[in-house]
Amino acid sequence: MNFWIVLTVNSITFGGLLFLLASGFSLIFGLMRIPNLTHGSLFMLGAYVGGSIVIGLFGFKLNFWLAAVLASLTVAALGALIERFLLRQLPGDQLAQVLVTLGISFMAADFCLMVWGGDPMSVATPEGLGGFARAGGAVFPLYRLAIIAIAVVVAVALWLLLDRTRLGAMIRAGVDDPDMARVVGIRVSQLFTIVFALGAGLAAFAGIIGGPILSVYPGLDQDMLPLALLVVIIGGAGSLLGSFVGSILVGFIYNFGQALLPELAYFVLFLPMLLVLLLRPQGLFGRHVP
Amino acid sequence: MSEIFSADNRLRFIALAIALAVLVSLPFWVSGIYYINVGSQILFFAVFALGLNILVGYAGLVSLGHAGLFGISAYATAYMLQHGFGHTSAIMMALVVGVASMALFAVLSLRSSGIGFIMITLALGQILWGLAYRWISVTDGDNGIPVRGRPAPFGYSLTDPVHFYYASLIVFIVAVAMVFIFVRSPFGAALMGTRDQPRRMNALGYHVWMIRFYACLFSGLLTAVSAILFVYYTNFISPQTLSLTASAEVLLMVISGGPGTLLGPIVGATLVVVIKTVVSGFIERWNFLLGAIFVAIVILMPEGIVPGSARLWRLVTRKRTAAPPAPAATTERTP
Amino acid sequence: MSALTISGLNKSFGGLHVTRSVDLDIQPGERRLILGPNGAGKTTLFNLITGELTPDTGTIKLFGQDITKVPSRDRPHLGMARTYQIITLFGKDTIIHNVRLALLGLSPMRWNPWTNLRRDDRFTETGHKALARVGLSHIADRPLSQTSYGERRRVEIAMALAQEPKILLLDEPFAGLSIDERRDVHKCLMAIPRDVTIVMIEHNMDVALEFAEHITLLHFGEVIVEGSRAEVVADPRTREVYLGH
Amino acid sequence: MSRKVTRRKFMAATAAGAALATFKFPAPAIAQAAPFKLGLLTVKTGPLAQGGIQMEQGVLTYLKEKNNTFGGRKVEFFSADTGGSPAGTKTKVQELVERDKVDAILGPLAAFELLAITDYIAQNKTPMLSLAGAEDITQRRPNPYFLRPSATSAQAMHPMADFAAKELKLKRIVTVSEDFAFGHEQMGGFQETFENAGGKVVAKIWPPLVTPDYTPFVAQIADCDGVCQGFAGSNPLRFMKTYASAGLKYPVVSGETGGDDALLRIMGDEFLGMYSCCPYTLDLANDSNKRFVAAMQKDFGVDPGFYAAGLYVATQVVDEGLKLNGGKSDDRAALTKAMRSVKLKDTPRGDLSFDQYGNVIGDFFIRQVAKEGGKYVNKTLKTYKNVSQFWTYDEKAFLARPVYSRNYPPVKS
Amino acid sequence: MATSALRLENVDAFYGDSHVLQNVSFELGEARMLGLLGRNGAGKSTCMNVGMGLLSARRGEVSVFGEPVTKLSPEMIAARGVALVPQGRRIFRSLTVRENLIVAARKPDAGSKHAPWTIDTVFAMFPRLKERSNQMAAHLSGGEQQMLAIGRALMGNPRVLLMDEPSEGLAPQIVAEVMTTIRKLKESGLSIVLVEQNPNLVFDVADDIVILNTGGVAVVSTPAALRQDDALLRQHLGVF
Repeated sequence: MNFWIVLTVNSITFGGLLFLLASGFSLIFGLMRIPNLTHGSLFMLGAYVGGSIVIGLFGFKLNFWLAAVLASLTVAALGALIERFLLRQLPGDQLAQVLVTLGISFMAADFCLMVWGGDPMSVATPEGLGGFARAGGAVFPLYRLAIIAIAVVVAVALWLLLDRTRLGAMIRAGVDDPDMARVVGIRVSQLFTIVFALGAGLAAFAGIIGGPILSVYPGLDQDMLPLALLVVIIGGAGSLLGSFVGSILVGFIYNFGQALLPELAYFVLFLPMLLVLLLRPQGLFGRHVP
Repeated sequence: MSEIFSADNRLRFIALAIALAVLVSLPFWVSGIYYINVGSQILFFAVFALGLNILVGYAGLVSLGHAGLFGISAYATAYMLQHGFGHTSAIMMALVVGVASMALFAVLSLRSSGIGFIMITLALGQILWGLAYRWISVTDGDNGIPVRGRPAPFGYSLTDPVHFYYASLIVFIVAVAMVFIFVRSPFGAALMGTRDQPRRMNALGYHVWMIRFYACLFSGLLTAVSAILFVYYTNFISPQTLSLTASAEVLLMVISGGPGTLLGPIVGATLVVVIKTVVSGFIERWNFLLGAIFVAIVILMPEGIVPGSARLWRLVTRKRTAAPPAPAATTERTP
Repeated sequence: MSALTISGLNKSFGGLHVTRSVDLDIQPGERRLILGPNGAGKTTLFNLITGELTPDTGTIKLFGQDITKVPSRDRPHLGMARTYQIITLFGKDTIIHNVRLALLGLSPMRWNPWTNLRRDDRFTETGHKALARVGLSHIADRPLSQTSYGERRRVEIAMALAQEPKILLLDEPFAGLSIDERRDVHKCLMAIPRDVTIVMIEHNMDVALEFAEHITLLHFGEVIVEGSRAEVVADPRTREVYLGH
Repeated sequence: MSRKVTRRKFMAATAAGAALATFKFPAPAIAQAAPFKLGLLTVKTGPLAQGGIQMEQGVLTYLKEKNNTFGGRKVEFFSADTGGSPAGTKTKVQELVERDKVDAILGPLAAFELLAITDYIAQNKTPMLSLAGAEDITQRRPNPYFLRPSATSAQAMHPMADFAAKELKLKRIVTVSEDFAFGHEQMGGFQETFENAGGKVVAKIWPPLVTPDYTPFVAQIADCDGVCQGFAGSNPLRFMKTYASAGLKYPVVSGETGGDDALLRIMGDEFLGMYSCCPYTLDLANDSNKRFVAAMQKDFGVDPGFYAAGLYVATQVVDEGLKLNGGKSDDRAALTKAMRSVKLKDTPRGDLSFDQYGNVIGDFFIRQVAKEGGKYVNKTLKTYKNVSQFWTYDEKAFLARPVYSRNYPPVKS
Repeated sequence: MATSALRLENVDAFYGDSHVLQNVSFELGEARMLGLLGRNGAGKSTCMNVGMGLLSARRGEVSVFGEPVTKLSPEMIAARGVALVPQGRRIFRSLTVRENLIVAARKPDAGSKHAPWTIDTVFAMFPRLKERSNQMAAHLSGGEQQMLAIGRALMGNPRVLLMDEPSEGLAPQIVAEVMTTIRKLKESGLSIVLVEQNPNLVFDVADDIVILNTGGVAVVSTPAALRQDDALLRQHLGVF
C-alpha cells in the first residue's frame, strides 16, 4: 500500500519537474518550430550555474532561490545569443536546426566538463524544505511536495503570460501568421528571441530546482533531453496543457515502469511516444499543423 | 546532381587509382598497429555513414535512430556467438535482423517525412537503446556482451589487425561500388526524385512509399554490415553503442562530409574517427571541437565538406567563366 | 466513349465545400478550358481527377474505366498526365534528366538498381524527342537552374507529353509568363495531336480562349456555365462572375 | 571547481613526458635509457568519474613520492579517459598498448569495462593491475597477465555479511545495487555469506547505473530489518539522500565503494551510522598511510578513498615487481610473475600479498560513519585479517559454483 | 502637387524566377482612394505586398509620403503609417477578437488630426465584433472576419490603408456593409488603395482607377471615364 502511495506522489513530483523542463521545450518547439536539442544542456547548465552559486564557487554565495533566478537569467541570456547568432541564420530549416542544436549540446557538455569537472555536484535542499510530511503511514519529503507547487505556479504564470497579456497575444499572433504579425507592426524576430530565451531560462530553472533531487553530473543533459522530448511529443508541442498532462503521464510511466517492469522500463517509456507519433502526430493536446 | 566527380574521366580514374593504392598499401607505410586499427575503424564507420547517406542524402529522410539499427545487428552477432553458433550463422542472423528491423522502422516511420521522420526514428532508436540497456536477461544490460575471437574466412584469421584491415577494406570497396552503381541506376534516380519532388514523382507514376521502403532496406543492409565489422573489431557490444549520441555522430559524418555525395560520408567518417581517436589523445576538449565543427559546417558550409570544397575549387580554377548560376529553386509560386 | 466522365463529385475540407456536385463529360480529342475566379475550386478539381485528393462522393471514369479508387500513382499508367500551376521540377538536374524521370516513371526499369540510367539511350532519345516538341532539345543538357521561367513551363509540358498520355491536364500553363514566352507555350500546345485530350485551367483568357473549344465555368465549386466558347462568353452569368453585374 | 590533473598538464610537468606531448612515431628503443611506460585507464566523466579522478591522483601521488623513478628507470605516465563505457575502454586500451606501447596498465575502474578488454589484454600480453571487480578474471577464467591488488567485487562483501549477521544481528536484508557486473557480484557475495550465517536476503533491487531519481527503487524497500547498498562512484550520495528522504531508517551496510572515504567531504547526515567494509581505511595508522594521506591532502586538497589508495598500492606493486624483475620489462610474463610474487608490509592498506590467480590477500576494515568535530568520519570497528577472495570457503568448492551474478545465488522465497 | 501618400515607381518584382510585376508605377494621393483592378493573376496583390514590404521590389522605388521604404521590413513600413487588410483576411485565428485588435494597437503619430482608433472606437464601428470580443477569431463568419481584419488594420492608426479584395467570398449584403465602412474611412481622411476584381464596387467609391494586366499598368483613369468605356473594361477585365 505504502509503495503505491509513495510511487504515486513521486510520479507527480517527477512530473512537476519534467513540466518545468518540458514547458520551455514546448514553447520553443511549438511556437517557433525549432526542435531544440540543446534543451537538456540548458537544463544541466542551469543546474551547474545555480549549484555553483549556492555553494559559492564563483566567489559569492546566494540562497537557493536567488541562485535559481540568477542561473535562469544567465542561461536565458545564453539562449538569446544562440537564437540570435545561430538559429536566426536557419529560418524554417528544421534539419539544420536539429544539427546545430545537437552540435551546441556537444559543446555545452564538454564545456561543463571543463569548468566543473567530472565530479558530481550535489545541491543542498533549500532551507526549511528539508523536512517531511506524513500521511497515512507514508512519508513525503517536503521539497518534493514543494516542486509540485512550483510547477503549478510556473504553469499558471506561463498561462497568464501567454493567454492574458499583450505580449502573449503577440507571440501567438507571430506563430499564427508571422507575415501578418509583421504587417500589423509586431517585431516577430525580436519576439522569437524572447521566446527562445524564456524557454532556455525555464530549462535552467528546472535544472536548479531538480538539483537537490537529481544532483548535477556530466551526462545529465542526455538523461533529461529524451524525457523532455517525450513529454512534448505526447502532450503536443506548443500546448501548455499538453505539457502539463504529458509531464505527469511521463512521471507515472517512468516511476511505475522502473519499479514494476524494470527490464522493459525504457521500452514502456518510449512506446507512448511512438504511438502518439503514429496515431496522433500533433500530440494529445496539440493543434494540427499542416 | 548525382555526378560525383565533375572532372573529366581520366582525372577521375587516376584519382581513384591513387586512392586505392594508398588504402591497399596503408599497412606497409603506417608504423604501428594502432594506426592500422584506426584505419579499420574509418573503413567500417564509412560503410555505416554510406548506409545512412542512402536515406539522408539520396532519399531526403533524416534518421536519428540509426545507432539503434547498428546496435541491434551488433547484438544479434554477439548473442548468436554467445549461444554457441558459428561465425557464418551469426553474421547471417545479424544481416537478417538488421534488415528486418530496418523494414519495421521503415513501415512505422515512412508515414511521415521531414521532422516527423526524425522524431519517429529518434523514438525507435531510443526504444532499441532502452531494450539493450534494461532487457538484462537478453543483453546483460550495462555489462554488455563480449565477443570472443574473429572469424577466419578461407583460413585467413582476422585476429591479426592487418588482416582485419584488409577485410574491412574489401567490405568497404564493395559497399562503395554498390552505392556508386545504385546512385547511377534508374532506381537511384527515382529515389532522388522522391527526395526532391515526392508529389511530382507520384504524379509521374512512381510508388513513392515503396521506393523509400527499398532504399531503407538498402540502408539497413549497409548498416548491418558495418555493425558486424564493428562488433568483431571491438569484440564487445554494450548499450552505449545505441545511444542518441551515437546516432548523432554518424549523422554528423554524413552531414559534415556532404550528404548526397559518394565521397562525403567517407570524408565525414574519417574526420569524426580521427578526431575521436587520434586527436582526442592530444586535445582534451575534442568533444567541444567536434560540436564546434558540426555547428560551423551547418552554418558556413551547409552542403558539406566535399561539395563545399569542390565549389571553392571551381571558384578558384574557373574564375567565373560562366555567369553565376541562378538559385536552384525547384518550386516557384505565382501570385 | 468519353475520355473523362465525372459525376456527382463532392469534396469538402472541414466545413468548406470546395467541390459541389460537379459533373463533367469530356470527349476524346477535346480541348476543354476550365474557368473560374480565385477560389472557385479549379485546382481541387484537378487534384481529384489525378487522385491526389480523394472525393467525398462521386465517381471519375477514364475511358469508361472507373478510376475513383485507383491510387494517383497508377493513373499515369492509365494514360493520364498533368502539369502543375506551381512549377514542380527537379531543379538540381538537367532538363533531359527531368524528362527522363517522366519516361522512367512508366517503365518497369524504374525498379532497376544496377544499370546506368544515363547510358540508357532509349530514355535519352525519347526524351530528346519530347523536348523537341516543346522546342527545347537544343538545351537538353542544361541544368534546370540555368533556365528561364518560360523554359521551365515548357519542360513541365515536355514531361507530360513524354508520357504519351491519352488525356493531359494542364494547370495554368501560362501563369507567370511574359508575352513572348506565352506565345512559345501556346505554339507547343497547338502542336499536340488530336488523339490527346486536353483539359486546361487558365485565367489568362487571351490565349486560352483561342485554344479551347469547350469551356466550363466554375464558381464556388459549382459548374455555373458550360458550353462552347461563344455560348459561355455570351452567357450573362459569366459576365456576372467576372464583371460583377 | 574540481582539481583535475589533465593528461596534458601532467605531461608538461614531468621531464620525461615533455617530448610526448607532441605527435610521434615510435623510435627504436635503447634498452637501458628507455623509460618504463605506465598506462592508466580511468574514468573522468559520468557517474563513475568521482572514483576515476581519485585513481589518477593515487598514481600521481606515488610517482611523485618516487620522483618518477622505479628502480632506476624513469617512468613515463599515460592517462586515458574511457568515459566509463566499455567501447571507450576498448579504444583507449588500444591507444595505450598499440600507440603508446606501455609496459603495464593500471585500471580500468569498472568491472564492465574490464570484461570488455580482458581478452585483448591476454592477447597482447600486457600486465594489468585493476581495481575493477569481474570476479572470474581471477577465478574461473584467469588471465595470466592480470593482477588485482584491491579486491574482487565480493571480497569486501563476505566480511560485511559476516559482520551484519553476527555482530549487527540482522536477519532480513534487501540489497540495492547498480545493475552491472560489479553490483551483481557484490550482492551475490553478500547474499552467500549472509545466508550461510543464518540471515536471508528478501529482495534484490537493481537500478540502472544512470538513474536520475532513485525513488521508484527506494519505494520497493520494505519488509526487512536492514539494507545492503553497493553503489559506486557518486551514486551512494544520491541513493542515501533519496533513502533518507523516503523516511527509511533501517540500518545500511555497504562495500568499499558505497562508503568510500573520498565521499566523506560531500556526505550529509543521511550517512550517519552506515556501515561499510573496505580494503582501505583513511584512519589506518601506519607510516605508509600517513605519508599517502598527507601527500593527497597537500597536492589535491582531498582525503583519499578506496580508489586513490587502490591505485597508489597498484603503482607500488608495479614498482616492487619491476625491482624484483631486475628492472627489466621486456619479458611481460616474467614481469607479471614478479609482480604477483610481491609481498608488501608498508602500504596504505597494510599487509598485502597475491594468490595464485593474481588476486590480493589482505586486510578488510569494517567502519561506521560518525560525525567528529563537524566532519564526517569512517570509524574502524573491526579488522578482518588476511582475507582472500575465497573468504573462508574451500577454493575448489567455491570455483565449482557459478560466478556471482544477478540471479546467483537466487533469492529464496 | 501635394506629396503622394503611396507611390510605386518603375517597380519590378519576382516570385522566385517568375516576373510578376513589370515596370509598375502609380500613386495614391493624400486622402484619396485608388481603385486597383485587374484579372486574377494580374499582379494586384503583389502590388499590395510590395507596398507593405512583404515582397521587396527587385527594381524601382516605393515611397510613403515621400519617404522611400523600398527595402524596409513590413514592421518598419507599418511604423510609417501603412496598414494592410490582406487578401483572405488572414486574421490571427487562435487569438480572440479582442486580442486580434490589441496586438495591432499602435499610437497615432504626434501630428495626427484625427481621433485615434482604440478598441472602443473599432467596436463602435463594428458592434458585432464587440458582441464576440472574447471568441476565437477562427469561429467568426466570413463577414465578421473581414470586419476584424479592417478593425485590426485601423488599430495601427494608419495614414495609408491597403485593402486587398475585401469583398472576396462575402454575401452581397455583407459586401454592401463593408463598402459602407470603406466609404466612411475615406471620408475620415484616410488614403486608401482598394483592390478588387469587381469593377462596379470600386467605381462607386474610388477617386482614381488603375487597371493592371499581366503584371503591368494597362490603364490609369477615373471611374467616370471608365464607366463609359465598356470595350476597355472587357479587354482588361472580362472573359473575352
